[in-house]
Amino acid sequence: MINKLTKSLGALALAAGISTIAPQGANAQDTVKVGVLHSLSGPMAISETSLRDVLLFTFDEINAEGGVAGKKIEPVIVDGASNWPLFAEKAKQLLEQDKCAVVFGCWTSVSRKSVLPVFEKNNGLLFYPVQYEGEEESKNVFYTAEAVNQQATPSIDYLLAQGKKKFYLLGSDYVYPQTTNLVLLEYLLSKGVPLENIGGGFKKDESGKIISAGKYTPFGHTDYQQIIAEIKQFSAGGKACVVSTLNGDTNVPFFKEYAAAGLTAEKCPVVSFSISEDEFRALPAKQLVGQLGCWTYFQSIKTPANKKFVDDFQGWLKATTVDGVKKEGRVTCSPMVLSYNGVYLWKAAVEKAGSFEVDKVREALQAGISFDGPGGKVTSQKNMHLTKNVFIGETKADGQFKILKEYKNVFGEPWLKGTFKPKTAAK
Amino acid sequence: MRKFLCAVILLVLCASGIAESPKEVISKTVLLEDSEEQAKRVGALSGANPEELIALLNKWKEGGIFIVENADGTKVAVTLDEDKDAEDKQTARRLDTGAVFGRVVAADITTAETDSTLRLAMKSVLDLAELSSPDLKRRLQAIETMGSEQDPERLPALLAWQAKETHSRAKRAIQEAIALIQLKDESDDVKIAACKTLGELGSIPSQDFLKTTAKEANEAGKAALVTAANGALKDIAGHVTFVNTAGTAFRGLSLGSILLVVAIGLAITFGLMGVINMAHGEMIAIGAYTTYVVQCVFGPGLELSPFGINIKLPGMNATDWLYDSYFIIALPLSFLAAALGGLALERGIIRFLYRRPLESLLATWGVSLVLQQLFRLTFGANNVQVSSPSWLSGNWTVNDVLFGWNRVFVIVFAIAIVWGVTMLLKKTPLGLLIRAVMQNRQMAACMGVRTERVNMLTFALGSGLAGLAGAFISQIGNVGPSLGQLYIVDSFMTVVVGGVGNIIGTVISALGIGLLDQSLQQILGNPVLGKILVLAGIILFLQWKPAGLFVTKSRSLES
Amino acid sequence: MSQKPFIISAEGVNKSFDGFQAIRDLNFYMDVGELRTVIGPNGAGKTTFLDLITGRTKPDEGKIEFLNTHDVTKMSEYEIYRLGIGRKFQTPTVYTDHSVFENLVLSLEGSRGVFRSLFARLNSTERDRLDEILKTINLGSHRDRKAGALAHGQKQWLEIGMLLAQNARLLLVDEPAAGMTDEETAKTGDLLLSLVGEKHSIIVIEHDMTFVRQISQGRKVTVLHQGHILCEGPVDEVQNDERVLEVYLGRKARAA
Amino acid sequence: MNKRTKIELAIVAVIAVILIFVLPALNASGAVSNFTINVWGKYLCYAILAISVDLLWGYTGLLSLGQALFFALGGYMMGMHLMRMIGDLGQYKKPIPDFLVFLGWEQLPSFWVPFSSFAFSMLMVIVLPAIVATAFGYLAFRSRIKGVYFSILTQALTYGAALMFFRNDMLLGGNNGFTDFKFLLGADVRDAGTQRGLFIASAIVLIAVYGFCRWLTTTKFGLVQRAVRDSETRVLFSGYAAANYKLFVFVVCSVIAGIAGALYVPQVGIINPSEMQPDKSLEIIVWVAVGGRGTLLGPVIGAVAINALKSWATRAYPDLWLIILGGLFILVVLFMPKGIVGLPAQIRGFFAKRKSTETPAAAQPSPTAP
Repeated sequence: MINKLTKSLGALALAAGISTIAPQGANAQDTVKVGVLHSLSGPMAISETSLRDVLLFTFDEINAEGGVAGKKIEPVIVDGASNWPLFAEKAKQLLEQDKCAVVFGCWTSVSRKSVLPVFEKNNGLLFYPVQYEGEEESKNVFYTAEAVNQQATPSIDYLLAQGKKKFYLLGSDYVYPQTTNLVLLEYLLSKGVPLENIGGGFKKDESGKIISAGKYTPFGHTDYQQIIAEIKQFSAGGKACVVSTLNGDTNVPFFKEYAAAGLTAEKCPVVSFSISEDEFRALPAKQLVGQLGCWTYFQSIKTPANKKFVDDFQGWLKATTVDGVKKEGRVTCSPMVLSYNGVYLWKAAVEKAGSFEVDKVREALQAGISFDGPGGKVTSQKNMHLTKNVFIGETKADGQFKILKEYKNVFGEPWLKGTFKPKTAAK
Repeated sequence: MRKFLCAVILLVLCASGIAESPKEVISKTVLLEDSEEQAKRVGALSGANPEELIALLNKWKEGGIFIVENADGTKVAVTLDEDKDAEDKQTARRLDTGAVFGRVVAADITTAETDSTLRLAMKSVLDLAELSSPDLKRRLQAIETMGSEQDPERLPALLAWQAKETHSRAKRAIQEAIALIQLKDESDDVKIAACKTLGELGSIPSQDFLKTTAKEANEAGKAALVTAANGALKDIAGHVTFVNTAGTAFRGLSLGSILLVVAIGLAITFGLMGVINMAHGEMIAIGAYTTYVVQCVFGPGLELSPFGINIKLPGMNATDWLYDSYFIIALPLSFLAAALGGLALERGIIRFLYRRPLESLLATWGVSLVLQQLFRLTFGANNVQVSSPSWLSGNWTVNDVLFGWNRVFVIVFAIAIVWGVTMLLKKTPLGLLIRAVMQNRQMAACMGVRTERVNMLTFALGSGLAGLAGAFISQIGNVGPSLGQLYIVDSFMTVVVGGVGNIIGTVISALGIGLLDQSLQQILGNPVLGKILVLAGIILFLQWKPAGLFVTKSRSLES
Repeated sequence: MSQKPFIISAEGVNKSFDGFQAIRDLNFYMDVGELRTVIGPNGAGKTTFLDLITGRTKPDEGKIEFLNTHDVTKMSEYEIYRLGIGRKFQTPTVYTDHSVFENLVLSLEGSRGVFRSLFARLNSTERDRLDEILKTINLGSHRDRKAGALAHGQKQWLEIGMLLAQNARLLLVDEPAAGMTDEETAKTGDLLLSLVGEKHSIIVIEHDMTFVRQISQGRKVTVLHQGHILCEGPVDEVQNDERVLEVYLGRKARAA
Repeated sequence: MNKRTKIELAIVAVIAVILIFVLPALNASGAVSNFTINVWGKYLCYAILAISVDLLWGYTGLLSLGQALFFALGGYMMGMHLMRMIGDLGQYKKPIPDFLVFLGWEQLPSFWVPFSSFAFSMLMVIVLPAIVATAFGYLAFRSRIKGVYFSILTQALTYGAALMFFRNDMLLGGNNGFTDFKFLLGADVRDAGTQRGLFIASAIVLIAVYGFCRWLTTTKFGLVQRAVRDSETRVLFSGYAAANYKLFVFVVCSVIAGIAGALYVPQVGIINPSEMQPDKSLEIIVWVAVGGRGTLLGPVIGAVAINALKSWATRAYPDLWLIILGGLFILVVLFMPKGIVGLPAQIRGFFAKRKSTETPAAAQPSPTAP
């Protein structure tokens, strides 16, 4: 046992040694450095490691076909360790020391906010792939991520079409759910849903203006009894649904309690914006069947492009020798595909601009570049966001989503707050 | 346009095939691509033989109907027999005729899927059929749905069934449903009577409908109806207050029990032995992971690769009651696993630090970091899935107050553990030794007690109890590498408030904190604020009683 | 009794621990300038009595007054100390990680305030006084040694030295002779006798009857038994008291 | 002043010269990269924080798990000022911080207003941690909560505070906290020159805090402080109100931590509630324990060494980092109670013990705080 352990430790040390030496051996002339900035340790590693994997896969795929504008991609991988100041430090390192032409990374909004000044200062370029709250636009960040109108509002459209009349807003207490719910509140009101049919509670300021809508629980919350009891009463009259922006971990106690209280997807479906196929792996699938999700990609999309992507990625996983890549039970999900799309968009932009210079690449991106990705065609917009297809899916016992509805070519709009006017106000 | 034509043709087909049995209709419907059309057809099925229909639709819903392709490309709906042979071939039977279609493997067939639109349609058909179901739960659900849809067409069916119904809960539900439908009646008198009935029933689901009724009546200037509806709403609000109060009490009790279960191990290691074990949370995690492993062994097996060492655990592929019983096996095993972990920890580190409690805090924090990372390397950084056995996932609803089985179980479980620990400490020779050593180590040593061994066993006991807690927590929350961190602060608080070295104190403090937390949540409507107030309350409480609820008095004055 | 206030007086004091009655209805009066020896068998409540005076334990009922004006049962340990009540513990309790000299500095009379302590510097008079005390307790050559490294007897002396440095009005001395040689014991006795007077009153708790006789010639001795005063009087009288013989000396005599 | 102190002071003087003059000069001339200066600036803030923990734990025996809270509070006060200095250059181009615009505020909430003043903000960096520490310390010490109870209670305090700051209703940015700083005293925060200035400021504060603590330990206060650590009960019988002494140290340390936080925030560019979680406090304690508690150089060495190790290990062995840290900690507690600083003495002791077996107790770790 101990022998084995020391052996594998030795192997690890060796592997690490090689990986640090290797880049120096390559000729700097025909490579371009690309930064990968994700948490490989700490609580966020659960989600972010998958993005690192898919990025490495994409780099290999591109390099096998000749690289970007004739140069091979040389990834510089750093660990943000779920520590926000460290993210800023690592971003500095990638831009100032390694002089990366572009960086792919970040998951949480706070990590993005933390590195933003660094990118602006050094005029770097960050591709950000995870659904977010919007209300931000920087010339140094390209948001392949879903904006609120590419996830939350289409879900509401779908639920309204299904005859739902009451909406319970629930989320983890941080900026993405707070923003999304405020936008949704405005959106629901604009669709004629009365305030008393929106559950979860409101907070008003002194002037009576609503400044927060929905129920919030802290990270790592474990006790959902009270909230479930509230939902149970809320949904007693039927035609109700729950709009959940709960973050990864807390979904387990939430859904376990939900099922235990006898609430079902038929009676009162839950649409979750933070559960993709990857997160789904850790949830009790049986208790979730029929609940809804909304993303701009599902692994179950039946197109040749997606099939190729999924197969190639699984093939790469089997073949790869990169340390720390889990090979079994892997799935693909929206943030992964958006990372993948990001790399290809960047490649196309570089080739169009004929330069790796950030300003020129940005110009090319803003002019509009399309890429046929696994989730269909995506097109870059002037506001550094992406036009893409939106899918509503419902969960199945095997951890995949059955696609119920597709909205084609939805424009990514980061500034939504205040854009929806209540229906009654028009009277 | 083309779609519309299709629909018309299909409708005509449907209408012409009146003589078709549900089996035949479903066989055809299954093959359709358009789920809205499917829904329409299924919706038309009502009135047919209910038992057969229920069985068929449920089979479809649960993925028991499959589609195979004939050689000519036409598709046929089939069911499968449970007769898998060595080549994984099964007999497929035509759904419409029951005739054998042939032997197929999984690759040949696709499951006939359902989506929410279709399931909604199925549900309404099933509801009607299920009104006569012998199963109370199904019957209740059907009644509830009918009420909430307020469809006057359903009224005769309900009234007819009301006379036949014998079960009290179902009777109440029917009364409620009828009243709800009557809210849509044309006569105001009927409406007022319905309001009264709903108010008397304390019907929570009817609140929204009553509000609508009151609003409409107000607009129409019907004062009597407005009064009746508002009166009913007031009655219901009173009932809701009762439900919330009772519910809060129960939830507080269950949260308290969870706190108790996670803290009782700590009450022993910290309370009796004075060891600050920051790795207590990780002992809980060991228990939870053990439960996971046992579950996997009962199910499909498990493959782990920590440090590149491959470990393969074969699975039993058990189903039904045998699979559900995995939890019974997991309980003692998780106790043992965590106890062994505790034993190793005590022998390896803690025994050197008995006289340096602050340092035991630090060293065990180091242990906690190492263990968390080991979990991560062994089981992956993701949470693992632990499913609840069916006998833990359900609930009793008494007078609208919800009693989840898992919650009832944790309360019973907590009582059992406290009883067990008390008995162990009071009635067994080991308990006597433990108490002797904890009260006066030197004295006990002088009297020939092997204090080293008692320490070891006591610590193992405390850790084992944490393991048991972990097994339980796997049923209500996440199982992941940082599981323990979620509970460590709470556990310490519970023990400190209860008074160190006192099991009864821990019990009372756990229940007190649980009730306080749930009450504050109910009152403030904000879980975070509630938690912060509880923490502040604890700090202030310790001002009043620095040594906790129950002080273990002693004459030894030097701390 | 005279108009002069008692240096310490206890009235109706009771204290029990978990049902064990350590002090029972205790009444105790002591004049200023007295040297009182308290004897009694193990568990008689002698140390508890000192604990009650110094605020280490609070009585269940009764009051203990210092100079008839301050009820110490309502005060905390350090406030009582600041009244001028010093104590030497049964087992020598010194600051083991501090040097001998630092131990004395910590005990030196003067302000105990936080902010004063930041800028306090020893003046030459104080330095001389500490050197004098070092000489008295025979630890001059150990001045910079850590107190924890001293022998048991030396620690006893150091603690006595700390009492001296404090210059307390009332000294409570718990078994000073334990662990000392006969010669040292005698010297301790002499030291205590030289101190006693208007400025210093002393309560000594002791087992060693030789030592008791040495310091209590012609003075009052109090015998405690089961938390209660059994009798009081000059040492010879007490030693011949029937009750005392029975509960204490008598038993001891039989054992011998 | 004995020989050891002299050596230590000489070392400190050399370090001071290097930190305050040599490194910044090298940076200005381009020999040392901005990145390095920035990272080291962060380490220096950690070192200041570590000294504050050591003053509490190593010198007074108070194992506080709340130092991360005070560090973050100081950081938040600085952060509020920096947020005000963004002006209308935020995402919304409004004169108030973005997240307030987002929450529907059109005007600055009243408690934000004075933070436009640098002087006021700096005052709050000191005053707020002091107020919180005084209130909590007063309650805790008055009811004689000590030892591990104190640790657990401070952990609860930190945990509660973190939960509070995570809430958006606090109007302090919730989980995202404060980022996107632009100006400090008119200079661009992201500018290399400003960062160098902050580095120098951190170095000066570190040396000053070191000097202050060194002085403090030589006063009579220092004597009482150590006495409290070794035997709190005895101190009461020497007439000292131990609670007051503890409270004073607790407050002083909270202020030092607050200042460290205030220096830290503009250098890393973000402050959010994850800085004040109990785990962070424990991490600081690791630095101190590894460096050597009860000394003033130890925490500095520990803070720098562990963080440098972290930077390296999270890159080279991301999977094993926590195991390394945890293992290191266990080993230090069990075998190196005096940390790195005490290692030479321990080795000497070990060999001395080998040579002369007649004094087996010589190399034993000295009595440690209860």
